[in-house]
Amino acid sequence: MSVATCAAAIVVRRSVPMAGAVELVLEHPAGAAAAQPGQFFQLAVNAPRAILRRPYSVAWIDPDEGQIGFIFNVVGIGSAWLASVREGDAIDLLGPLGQGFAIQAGSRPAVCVAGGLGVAAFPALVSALIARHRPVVFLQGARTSSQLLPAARLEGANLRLATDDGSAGHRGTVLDLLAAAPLVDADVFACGPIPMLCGLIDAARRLEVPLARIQVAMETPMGCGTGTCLGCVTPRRGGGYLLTCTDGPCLPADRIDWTLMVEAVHG
Amino acid sequence: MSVATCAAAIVVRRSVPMAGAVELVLEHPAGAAAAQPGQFFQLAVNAPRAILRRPYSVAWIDPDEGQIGFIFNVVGIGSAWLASVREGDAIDLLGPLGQGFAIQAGSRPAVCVAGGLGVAAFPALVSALIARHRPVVFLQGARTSSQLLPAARLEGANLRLATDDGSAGHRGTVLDLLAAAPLVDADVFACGPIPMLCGLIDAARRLEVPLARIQVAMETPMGCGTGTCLGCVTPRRGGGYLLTCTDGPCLPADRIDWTLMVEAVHG
Amino acid sequence: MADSRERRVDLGRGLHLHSPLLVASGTFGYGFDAPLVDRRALGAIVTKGTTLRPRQGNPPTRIAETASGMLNAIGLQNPGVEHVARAFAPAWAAWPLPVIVNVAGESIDEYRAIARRLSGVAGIAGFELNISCPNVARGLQFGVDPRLAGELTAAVRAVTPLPLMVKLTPNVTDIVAIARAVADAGADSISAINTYLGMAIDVPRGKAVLERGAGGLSGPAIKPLALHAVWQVAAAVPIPVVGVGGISSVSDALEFLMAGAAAVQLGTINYSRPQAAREILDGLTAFVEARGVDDWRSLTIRPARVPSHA
Amino acid sequence: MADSRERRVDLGRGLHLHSPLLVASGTFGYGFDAPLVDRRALGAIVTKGTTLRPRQGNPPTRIAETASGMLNAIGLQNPGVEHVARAFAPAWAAWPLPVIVNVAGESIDEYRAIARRLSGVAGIAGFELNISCPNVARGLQFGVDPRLAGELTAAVRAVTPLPLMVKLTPNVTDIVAIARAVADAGADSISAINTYLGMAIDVPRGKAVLERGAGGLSGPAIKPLALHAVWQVAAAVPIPVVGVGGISSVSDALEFLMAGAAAVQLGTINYSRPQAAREILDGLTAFVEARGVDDWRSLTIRPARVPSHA
Ligand SMILES: Cc1cc2nc3c(=O)[nH]c(=O)nc-3n(C[C@H](O)[C@H](O)[C@H](O)COP(=O)(O)OP(=O)(O)OC[C@H]3O[C@@H](n4cnc5c(N)ncnc54)[C@H](O)[C@@H]3O)c2cc1C
Ligand SMILES: Cc1cc2nc3c(=O)[nH]c(=O)nc-3n(C[C@H](O)[C@H](O)[C@H](O)COP(=O)(O)OP(=O)(O)OC[C@H]3O[C@@H](n4cnc5c(N)ncnc54)[C@H](O)[C@@H]3O)c2cc1C
Ligand SMILES: Cc1cc2nc3c(=O)[nH]c(=O)nc-3n(C[C@H](O)[C@H](O)[C@H](O)COP(=O)(O)O)c2cc1C
Ligand SMILES: Cc1cc2nc3c(=O)[nH]c(=O)nc-3n(C[C@H](O)[C@H](O)[C@H](O)COP(=O)(O)O)c2cc1C
Ligand code: FES
Ligand code: FES
Repeated sequence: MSVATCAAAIVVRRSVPMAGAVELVLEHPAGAAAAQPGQFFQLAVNAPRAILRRPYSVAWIDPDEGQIGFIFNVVGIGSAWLASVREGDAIDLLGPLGQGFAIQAGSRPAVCVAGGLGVAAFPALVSALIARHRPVVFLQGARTSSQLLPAARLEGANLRLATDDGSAGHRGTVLDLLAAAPLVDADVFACGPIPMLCGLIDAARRLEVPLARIQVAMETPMGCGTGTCLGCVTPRRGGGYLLTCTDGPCLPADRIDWTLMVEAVHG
Repeated sequence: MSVATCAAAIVVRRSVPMAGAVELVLEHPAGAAAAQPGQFFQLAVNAPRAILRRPYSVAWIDPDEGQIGFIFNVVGIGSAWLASVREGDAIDLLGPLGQGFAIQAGSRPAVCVAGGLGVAAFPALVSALIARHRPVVFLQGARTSSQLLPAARLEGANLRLATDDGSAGHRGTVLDLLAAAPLVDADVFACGPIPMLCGLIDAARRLEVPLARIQVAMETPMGCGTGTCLGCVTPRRGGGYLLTCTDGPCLPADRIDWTLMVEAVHG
Repeated sequence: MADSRERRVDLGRGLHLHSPLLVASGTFGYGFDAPLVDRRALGAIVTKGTTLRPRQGNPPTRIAETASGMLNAIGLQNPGVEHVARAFAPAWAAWPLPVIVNVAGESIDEYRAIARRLSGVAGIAGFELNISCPNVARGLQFGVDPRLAGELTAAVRAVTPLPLMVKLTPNVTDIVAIARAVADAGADSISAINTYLGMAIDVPRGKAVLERGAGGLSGPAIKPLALHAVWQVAAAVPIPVVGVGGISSVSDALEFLMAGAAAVQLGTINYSRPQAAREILDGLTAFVEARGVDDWRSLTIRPARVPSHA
Repeated sequence: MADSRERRVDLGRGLHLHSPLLVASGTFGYGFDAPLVDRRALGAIVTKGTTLRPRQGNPPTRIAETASGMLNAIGLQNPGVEHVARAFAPAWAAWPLPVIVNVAGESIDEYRAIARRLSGVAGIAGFELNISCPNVARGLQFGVDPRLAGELTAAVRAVTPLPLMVKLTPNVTDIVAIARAVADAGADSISAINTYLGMAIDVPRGKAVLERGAGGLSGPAIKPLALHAVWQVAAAVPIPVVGVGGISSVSDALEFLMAGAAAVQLGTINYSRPQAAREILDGLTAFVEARGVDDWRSLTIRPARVPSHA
């Protein structure tokens, strides 16, 4: 938090990393120096009628070049505005914010579970894990092959794919890949739609993987991103709520009340 | 009105005709075919928080090329957005709307009186007058010479200038130029700030120029531009109000209650 | 458009609309302007507020834009009921589209006289009572007091056989109490809501932007407030509720229908996007057909109590 | 900033601020977060609403964005007065910036107990009573009934010597009546306004976006409504009025000061533009210095009656 800054950053590159997604590369030395994998930035959007910033995970971090990247899809007015930004334009960023993924010491293998755009949170994490010589099994799921983040963006990871239409890897969801993954004695990192996270938790319970070893990157609507509005809560195991923006977004799965989580989303 | 259309038009050229102003050239065959000098279009602005269109006089009309031009300055969020538009972008236009300048038959000389950005309404009118072989004396006033619309844009007119700082033409206001102008047996066309229009009316009364021969292009905030919101009224001589958007914007000066006009602005 | 007979909107007393979209009072004049709005997308037109005698309205400035909204203080400029009856109604009689006259007055007698004058006149399909007007005798708005609102509604009900829609003001502590009062007094339907009292100051000039000082706020800014009002009212009265306030998209219109509205009115959006009515009707139609719903009412997600904000 | 002693804001009972900018309750926590907001630009901090016992707040979803606005139904999540007194107040005591505790309760006794507990505790500069809370006994909000609002104010006044600001809800027919009641009951100042009741529906899911159903609308969308409320209240009461509602620019703040506000609170804008407080104070200072005005109050363009909207 204390290293968070609020500043305008120039878009040095805009590209389409996979179907339906946009990647923005921003010139942001301070952010690149401070950001950790799993942290997020609050991006100001100049869209008509929008007043709140939009939270986005830092997809990757390049301290040497002083650049950071974001990967997102268009789901509404803010992301539509971000997708319309051109190279050379400036975006006002607030961050880095929140708790990133905690990488324990040791050599335990890591299993990453990414559904849909959840994959956007992982390139930075994979680089960090590989740098620590941790074996990484990466389970990525998408609707169809063209919507998968290219393997080159997850270099060093043992990539296993699932697509709803079977156009790449296993035909089915990323959850189907869990059975064959070395979950049991691994650190697990997950980001994706709530139903995917819930499926992961169920599987972990069946396989007796301690939830404390699973970290999930939560996505909830956010007002401030800094802990003042109390708008971003995730139900806490044992009662009360966690602030997704400051306690998270990356949270050990055992701190979350998954029953209430499901209600909040599907109730 | 009946020929008004609502359609997106491509910006084919963006330029700065004079200091502090922007000119947009739009590809708009239907508008170019239908528009008359003095009419206006309602331009949709995609500025954050803006919901109403912004009214702009058509500066010039080129039916052959199917293009129309607008000249404006930045005074708020809508014009700031319009000024940020780039060539190739599209703008949603509604128009042409309202009553343009009425050009009586005959060979009477025409005197045009333009203050500040009011000059934006004139290039189209001057072309139409010249085409009808009418002698045109054009009085243009601005703060300083760099803010004057270049003479080339008013070709064929006998141009007389006034600037507050004396950097071009007479040092003073455009009203000072009235004394030497052939007002008495001319058709007068005026557009500019209300105080300038009021000054013109006073002068006309002194010089006994019938107000019926003076047409003013009024600018009031507008909601719809088509006569439904009743938000754009100009006080009518003899009581009640005129709708600037449908009775005007170009109105014979004798139809306006200038006393109330002054109150509405300075009261 | 798909079979619209199945999806007719019933606003009571025989007022059936083939589309759930109306144009809101003051945003469509008397139906003769705004040629770019596709009338086939409309179920009915609601006219500008009409008074017993002609009114010139307020001096300028009458409107101001605010964040996602618009303030207005038009002052009920209108030609008066006599002109409406003679000059407009005959034309309306030839239209396929029902025209509902929005009625405004400063006393119960005025409202009653207007309703009497227009009842039975060909081309008048019904009335919308604008009860946001100050009652000169009682010195407060009809619409803020359940008893006054009920009296006014009953008085007009007594003099006309035509469908009677009563339009609520949202500037009250308890809009449900007003809604119940007008429903009990014989309204056939309720439209909610009229504008919210607001103001803007021209800082450089150091005075209110609007010559009248205050004005009514409309547009997308008020949509969440209007939706909440409709949600509450629709749960409380047995008559159809017509939702109005900031609707500018298909999704906005669906929110109101889901909240329990039988139909919606488009207002400020008509100024900036004349094509909105057509786009919204097509979107609504596609939505219900995708769901296989054969009636707009079945979109409602009521009943459900909304706990008040804490 | 230029000589701010001359331009101090006096909120009564010795509460003097060196800046006319406060941060609004619920948008600055308890002053420990939001490090990017320049505190030197602030005259005071108003804390999150604090209750007698800790509250966990409402289940998600708690917030939703609307056109130029934001809906929230946080449910007064807070650690309770005891924690505030023990864990926060000591830190506040060391700050140059006065901290005003926003107080919420469900009965007069609760409000009184909170005020008693914090009065005399070092670090507590005053109270802001949030009277938009439901009174469990009477089943309606304190803030919508002049008598209830007056009783509550008098009861708290009786147990504390600290400056007492009462925050009005705008969801009433006649905010002036409430304002007069709390002023007569001994409030030192009034803040206006709290959020407007609103709602949003998630169309694809067919349910309210907020788990609570309804929520409070804040942000630029409500500015014209808040400004009108302040304009009316400032004309009606002899005590200072603090304007709050949708302020996001220098010009917005100037509108409220011109409308008669003695100071203003920045709320939702703090979320998106932490630098706003500094920019706005610098802008206000430049404005008054250009005018050679030596006191914020002299910006007011009151007195002037606003005729009600017709
Ligand atoms: C910590 C964090 C990190 C995120 N990282 C990424 C990322 O790397 N890439 C990416 O594509 N998306 C990411 N998201 C989701 C992203 O913030 C939302 O998609 C975005 O805010 C939607 O804004 P919008 O204006 O386009 O949509 P809106 O018009 O605001 O809403 C459109 C839809 O998106 C939903 N939505 C709105 N805000 C959020 C939110 N904060 N989280 C989830 N759903 C939301 C709304 O409920 C609505 O259904 C992240 C969210 C969080 C909280
Ligand atoms: C028929 C007509 C033709 C016009 N033609 C031109 C033109 O050719 N070139 C040009 O530069 N301007 C023209 N104007 C003025 C132009 O419409 C306004 O400057 C513009 O709408 C301001 O929008 P904004 O969002 O930038 O300013 P806003 O943020 O909306 O307002 C900024 C300031 O401009 C004032 N303003 C707002 N709307 C109008 C308005 N419609 N007329 C006058 N002042 C307004 C406001 O009171 C405010 O003081 C014309 C206006 C009318 C009515
Ligand atoms: C310029 C203008 C004039 C209006 N005139 C009337 C009127 O005469 N009678 C009435 O009942 N409502 C009137 N209204 C209110 C609208 O009918 C509608 O209730 C309100 O604008 C909210 O809807 P909207 O946000 O879609 O515009 C007027 C609104 C506007 C913007
Ligand atoms: C997320 C959120 C939480 C709030 N919590 C409180 C509160 O606890 N007590 C209170 O009196 N007002 C609360 N408010 C209202 C604000 O203090 C303020 O009155 C309102 O937001 C209008 O100002 P704004 O438009 O500048 O935000 C809250 C507002 C928001 C957005
Ligand atoms: S987003 Fe405001 S507290 Fe988390
Ligand atoms: S701008 Fe709406 S009537 Fe003229």
